[in-house]
Amino acid sequence: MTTTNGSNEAIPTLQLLDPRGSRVTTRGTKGYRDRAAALTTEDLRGMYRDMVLTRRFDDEATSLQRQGELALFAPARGQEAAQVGSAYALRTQDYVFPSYREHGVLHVRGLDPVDRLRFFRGSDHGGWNPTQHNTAVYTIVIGAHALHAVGYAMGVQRDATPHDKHDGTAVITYFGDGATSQGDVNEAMVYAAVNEAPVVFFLQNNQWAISEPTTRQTRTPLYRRGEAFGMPSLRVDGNDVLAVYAATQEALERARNGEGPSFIEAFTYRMGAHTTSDDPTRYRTSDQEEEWRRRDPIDRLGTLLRAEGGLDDDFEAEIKAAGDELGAKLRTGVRALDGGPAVSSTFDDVYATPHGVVAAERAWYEAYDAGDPPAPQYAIAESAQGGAR
Amino acid sequence: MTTTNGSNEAIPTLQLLDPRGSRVTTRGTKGYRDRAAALTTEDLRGMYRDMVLTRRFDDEATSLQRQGELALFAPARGQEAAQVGSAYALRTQDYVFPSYREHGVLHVRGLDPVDRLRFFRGSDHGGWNPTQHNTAVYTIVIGAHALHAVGYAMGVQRDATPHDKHDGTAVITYFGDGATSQGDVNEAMVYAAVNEAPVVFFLQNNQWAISEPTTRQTRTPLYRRGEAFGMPSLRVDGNDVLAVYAATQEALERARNGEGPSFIEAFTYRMGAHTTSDDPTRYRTSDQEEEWRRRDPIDRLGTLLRAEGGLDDDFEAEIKAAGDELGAKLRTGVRALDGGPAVSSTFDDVYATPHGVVAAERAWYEAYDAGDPPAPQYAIAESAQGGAR
Amino acid sequence: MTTMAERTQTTSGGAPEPASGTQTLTMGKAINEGLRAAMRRDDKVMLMGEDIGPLGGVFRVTDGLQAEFGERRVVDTPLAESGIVGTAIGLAMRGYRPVCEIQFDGFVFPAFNQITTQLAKIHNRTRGAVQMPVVIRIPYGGGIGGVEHHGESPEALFAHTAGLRVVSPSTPQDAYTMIQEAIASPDPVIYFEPKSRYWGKGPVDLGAPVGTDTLNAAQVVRQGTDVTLVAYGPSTVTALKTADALAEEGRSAEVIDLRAISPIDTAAVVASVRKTGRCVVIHEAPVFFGAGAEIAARVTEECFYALEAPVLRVGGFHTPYPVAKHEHEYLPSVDRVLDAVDRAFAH
Amino acid sequence: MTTMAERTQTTSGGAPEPASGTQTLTMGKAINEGLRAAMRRDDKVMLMGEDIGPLGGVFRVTDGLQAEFGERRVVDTPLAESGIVGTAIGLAMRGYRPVCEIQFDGFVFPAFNQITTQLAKIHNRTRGAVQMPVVIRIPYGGGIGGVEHHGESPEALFAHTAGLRVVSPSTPQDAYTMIQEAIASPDPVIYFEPKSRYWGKGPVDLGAPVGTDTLNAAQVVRQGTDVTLVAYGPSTVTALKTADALAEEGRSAEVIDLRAISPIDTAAVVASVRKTGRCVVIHEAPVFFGAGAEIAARVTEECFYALEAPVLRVGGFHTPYPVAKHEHEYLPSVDRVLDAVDRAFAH
Ligand SMILES: Cc1ncc(C[n+]2csc(CCOP(=O)(O)OP(=O)(O)O)c2C)c(N)n1
Ligand SMILES: Cc1ncc(C[n+]2csc(CCOP(=O)(O)OP(=O)(O)O)c2C)c(N)n1
Ligand SMILES: [Mg+2]
Ligand SMILES: [Mg+2]
Repeated sequence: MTTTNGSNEAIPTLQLLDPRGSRVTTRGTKGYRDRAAALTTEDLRGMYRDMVLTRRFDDEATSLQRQGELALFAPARGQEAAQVGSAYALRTQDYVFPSYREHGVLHVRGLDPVDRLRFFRGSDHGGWNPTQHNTAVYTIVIGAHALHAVGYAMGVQRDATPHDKHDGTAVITYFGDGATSQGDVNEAMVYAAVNEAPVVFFLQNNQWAISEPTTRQTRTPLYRRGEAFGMPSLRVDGNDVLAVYAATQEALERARNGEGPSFIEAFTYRMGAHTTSDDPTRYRTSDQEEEWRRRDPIDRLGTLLRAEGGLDDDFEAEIKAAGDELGAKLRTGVRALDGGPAVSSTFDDVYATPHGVVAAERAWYEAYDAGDPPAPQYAIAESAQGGAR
Repeated sequence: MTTTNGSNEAIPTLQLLDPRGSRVTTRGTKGYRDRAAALTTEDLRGMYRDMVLTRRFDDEATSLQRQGELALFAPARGQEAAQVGSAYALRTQDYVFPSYREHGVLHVRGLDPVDRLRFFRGSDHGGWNPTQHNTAVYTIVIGAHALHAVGYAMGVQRDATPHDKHDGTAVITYFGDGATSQGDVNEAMVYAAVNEAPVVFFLQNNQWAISEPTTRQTRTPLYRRGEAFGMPSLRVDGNDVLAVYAATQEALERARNGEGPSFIEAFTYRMGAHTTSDDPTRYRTSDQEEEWRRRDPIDRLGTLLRAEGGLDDDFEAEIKAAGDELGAKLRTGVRALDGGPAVSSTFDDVYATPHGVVAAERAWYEAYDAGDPPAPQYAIAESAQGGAR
Repeated sequence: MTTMAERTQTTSGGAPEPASGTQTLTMGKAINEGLRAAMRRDDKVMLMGEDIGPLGGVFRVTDGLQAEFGERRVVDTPLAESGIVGTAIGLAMRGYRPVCEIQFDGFVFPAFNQITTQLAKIHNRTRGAVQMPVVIRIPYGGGIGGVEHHGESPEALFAHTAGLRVVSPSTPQDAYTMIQEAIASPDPVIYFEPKSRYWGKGPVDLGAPVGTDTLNAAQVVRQGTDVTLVAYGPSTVTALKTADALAEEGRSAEVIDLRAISPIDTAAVVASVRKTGRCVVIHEAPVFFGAGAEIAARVTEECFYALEAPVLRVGGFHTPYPVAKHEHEYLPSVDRVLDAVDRAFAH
Repeated sequence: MTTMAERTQTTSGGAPEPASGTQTLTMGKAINEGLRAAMRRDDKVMLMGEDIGPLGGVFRVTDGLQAEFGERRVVDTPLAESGIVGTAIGLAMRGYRPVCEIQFDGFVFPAFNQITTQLAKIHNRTRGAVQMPVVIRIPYGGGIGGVEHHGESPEALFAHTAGLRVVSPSTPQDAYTMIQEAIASPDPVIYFEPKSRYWGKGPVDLGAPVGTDTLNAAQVVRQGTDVTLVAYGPSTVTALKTADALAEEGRSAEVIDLRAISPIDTAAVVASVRKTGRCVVIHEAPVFFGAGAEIAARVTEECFYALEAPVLRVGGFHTPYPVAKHEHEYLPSVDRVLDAVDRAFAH
């Protein structure tokens, strides 16, 4: 198939499952079709379930934010196929560098859902231990983490020297269409290509960077950037979980085989607001939103699964129950986060070894804190006054 | 023709004049051949003369540096066709953003040769008034000026609104193969493409960034980067002054016509050291140097001119005399730069309007300077102790 | 270089009359009006940044300006801060006066190279031949419950670099005047907007004259005799509240709103400290290598014998800006300033 | 995290014995030996930078290291400083200990974002789960007749950011020990190499122990009673020369070499100033918002009654680093330090 770019150019796009939920057999896609065909019904059911739960996570978090329990939330709605499809192609030892909207990826990686909201609660700058899930914490400065991913992959390469056996680790980094404009993302491609690092650049082109359409970032389809830096590059239908899975698996395989980096542009759509502070009515039409609602990635897989006998009302009910459980867990867990570390934890982990200035300031603060009546406890709901971010 | 990239890939390369000095008539190059054909013998003689004088400038500056009269010098040897050819395509109103090695460009722009050495003398951070020659001063932080060029071009675009008539101004920026790795150069391409800014990216791929071969910056031919960002892009034989001229003229024309930015990769060779502080024997073979000496851009144009009756011993003698004059002017002029601004000029032009801290420090310094015996005068030769830069 | 007069002429008579009179505005709206006034006055003034067009910026400070001035003067840029500042430099070379918006404090760092090595130095590098009338607006400071990089105060990192002016308003009136003076300045100005004060209201005289004062001169915002509180931006309000609390205790605090961090109006502070003998500096930025250090060093040098106690500093800690849940303990509070004043009196 | 012991084991017995005994070395060579020793000790240590391979760096500090350790451990990177630091961060996450070379002071700014928002904060962001043992070597300071961006001293811009350690050696011995301690540190260290001292020689004990002292503790390099001169890096030599000149006048100066700018060993300075009553701080960086301000503020706070005169600062001016022709007037000279000492005594 082809997609467009805000212009009328027809851009070749890998699609294995069309918006009506039927498998597509275009010429030249056999390799990818084989990869998708290797997914069992059980696999597809898992993907479906994880996509639905990702959306549920979104809804729960959004409502927690409305209740003042989160400072902010960035929903992934519409991008579930891109996230879950690519995450399914990963192995445990692979290392993930997300930006800040990869709820579907983190879900598949097995991260605790409450931990995934610590950041948005304003109770943590990260939220989980990256070494336990081979998944870095969020990076808020757009694009910076793409270089970390490449560096990590260069480390994997070095581990493969005689000392150590290549453990088949690959690295993946997620970023958005806006991020492609940042110097760092471009430098990351330079470093990856020159070093033939085992890394996959996974771009979710959701067509918006807050209020700016992709035409403010580029005149050309973004996957061509990857090509120019020297990587096999591909645009896939980001709302087609099969295509995303197949393309990512292929790219990861290249990385594992020492064939260097790849670039995948998953063409998708951010169905919701940029964050809970955003107001999309100021910059886009409901027509466009409606059009993309018709290409909902979850409906698409659902239709296929029903047709192929993998989805029935029982399974829907089972997923619904799991969603309810997730919701309950989030509501309790997030509220309990207030029992987190004491204020003086601000001084923890600034350095790994003692630093005189921090030590002195901590000592002062603890004395001050002990000597005076405790300052009024910070209440997040109060301070979340206006101002998108 | 084709060139390579340190790998064996054959890269299409525009060539109109081959290394033996014969005009080439490859299929598909007619447009460019027409442009080159429009150059009169007088034009070609001018180019030849300017290329020879550029090399003479190099030699004189290098020897001034050896005598301790310059702190540093970065020779352009080998890149005269790329520089003079592209500069010949410029008009007076066009604005040039050089990096630091564009002696041929500055020569053609009519900048005073002594001014062009102020920077290398250590007596000036710039050396000329950019507004007088529509030529920015050197930018030492690699790649930063590419964004300035794009911004300037965006200004040109805005001047073309009803208030003002489009004056046909185009902008050109020069940078090296190393510079292509910098985030800023990539961001410059993003901004240029998105804004359709009237700017030409002129890359001199001289195959080295100090000691690093281009293979440390890229696995793909660099002109493809321009393409991926959305610009018409081309590799030209950078030692072929005709091809460089024709390609640059075409690109500038596009800019003037509102057709947006272009990217030219002039494939050439840095025949000398990176700077007078550099020692190329540490990182490259004399074989490679020898091979490129045989593709000397000046010899090539000389052979053509002789064949076409534009070059005889008289003209050679005339150029030699002009070179001697240039040399004499440089030797006298550069030594005279010591009579430049007083030390307290350090406090000049830090701000355009009074700033309390600078005013106070200047007052202190002047009092200190007046009250104490003058500190020993700074001698450049003494302090230029080792250490390439 | 075009003079201000020449530039003003190019604005044709068709534009609507600027707002006038005194109105009660939020600081955000005051900046919006200041930008509007500057853009009406001079058609070389243009705005650049992420999401500043149809969205009006994440804080709505540029609300309505693209509608009024068009896409060529209010530019939604690609998501690349180095690009924003780098192209603004080129535009300035062509005679424009770009006002760049950096979306949040923590996102100015990708532009740090362009600001430090280029923007700050081009006027000097060209021996005055090229001016750099570029303003960089940065919403900064904490207190709004933001996530990481949304509460930082990096002003010291700009003040150390010669060639830049660094300012921060504390009231809607100053915000309105200072943005216009920053735009009119031929020097680059880093204009820090205290985001916790965006929603605070105050009277704004829309006809207030645009000179150069606020870029250089501090303002005594409250007279006092016993201790001098020096602050700027969001901390000025904290200083004023502390002065209220001190008044209840029978102590009289003089409050100085610096407005400019580069240059620092040392004379104003010194005059006050010579009178009061005590000085406490307040800012949200970390104390270590912060503006308070520079102020303390200068004041001590010039008021050595007048000082009854060392100049004390109240500010952020040497830690990353904390999580929202803890930011109110990190920020200099009235209570912490009182503690410092007590210590100054205990000397 | 791999422990030091585990890492050490992976170095096979085949490597040549490290150099030992005391030798007279230039500072450049001392750093080279320090790097070599660290790389032999731990095969996770690697070097990254522009031109550090076959060329050995523009100052030859990495000379011979690629030949000894190979291209995987001594990496000639693309020309992109953000890339150098950004990939070093990733390598550190994978258990490596990258030592990045920035070619010159003025070229660290493209990496400023990675250093300030990432390198400095990742340990904190992950609540200690991920360490960042990355060293960034930056030749800095003036006095070698360099062109623009080749003589700057930006250390204050790093010291203000929590999470970074900032150090600068003043002797070959310290250079040798400090680079090894920086590499061994689990925290990121910005290691400023005073380029004007690269060619100065001194004794180096190649078997000197590698602890953590030099990253935290100042050193009294000359005892004295009348005035304390505080310096670091290239200015320590200036301070010592000034002490010589003062001795001729019959004044006894104590000289403290800070070594670390973050943290500052305040206790060492305070102990000295309590004794001498006078303090002059010297650095090449601009005085305005420089390290001297922080030192002056701290010392004054802690030694208020012991001080006979305000802490004075001698350093660069609030101008861009000047052209080579004028740099010797800009740099703090013995004469200018003497002037400051005279002023301190005049109080
Ligand atoms: C360096 C930097 N600049 C600005 C921002 C503010 N910001 C947060 S998200 C965003 C848009 C990102 O768009 P895109 O990369 O397409 O990712 P998406 O949000 O669509 O997933 C912006 C501008 C930031 N986080 N970092
Ligand atoms: C940001 C930055 N990093 C490093 C340097 C040091 N440096 C000066 S020239 C150079 C190599 C440039 O190579 P290239 O871009 O190919 O240009 P060429 O010198 O070959 O003309 C380097 C690394 C610099 N000037 N700026
Ligand atoms: Mg997006
Ligand atoms: Mg080159």
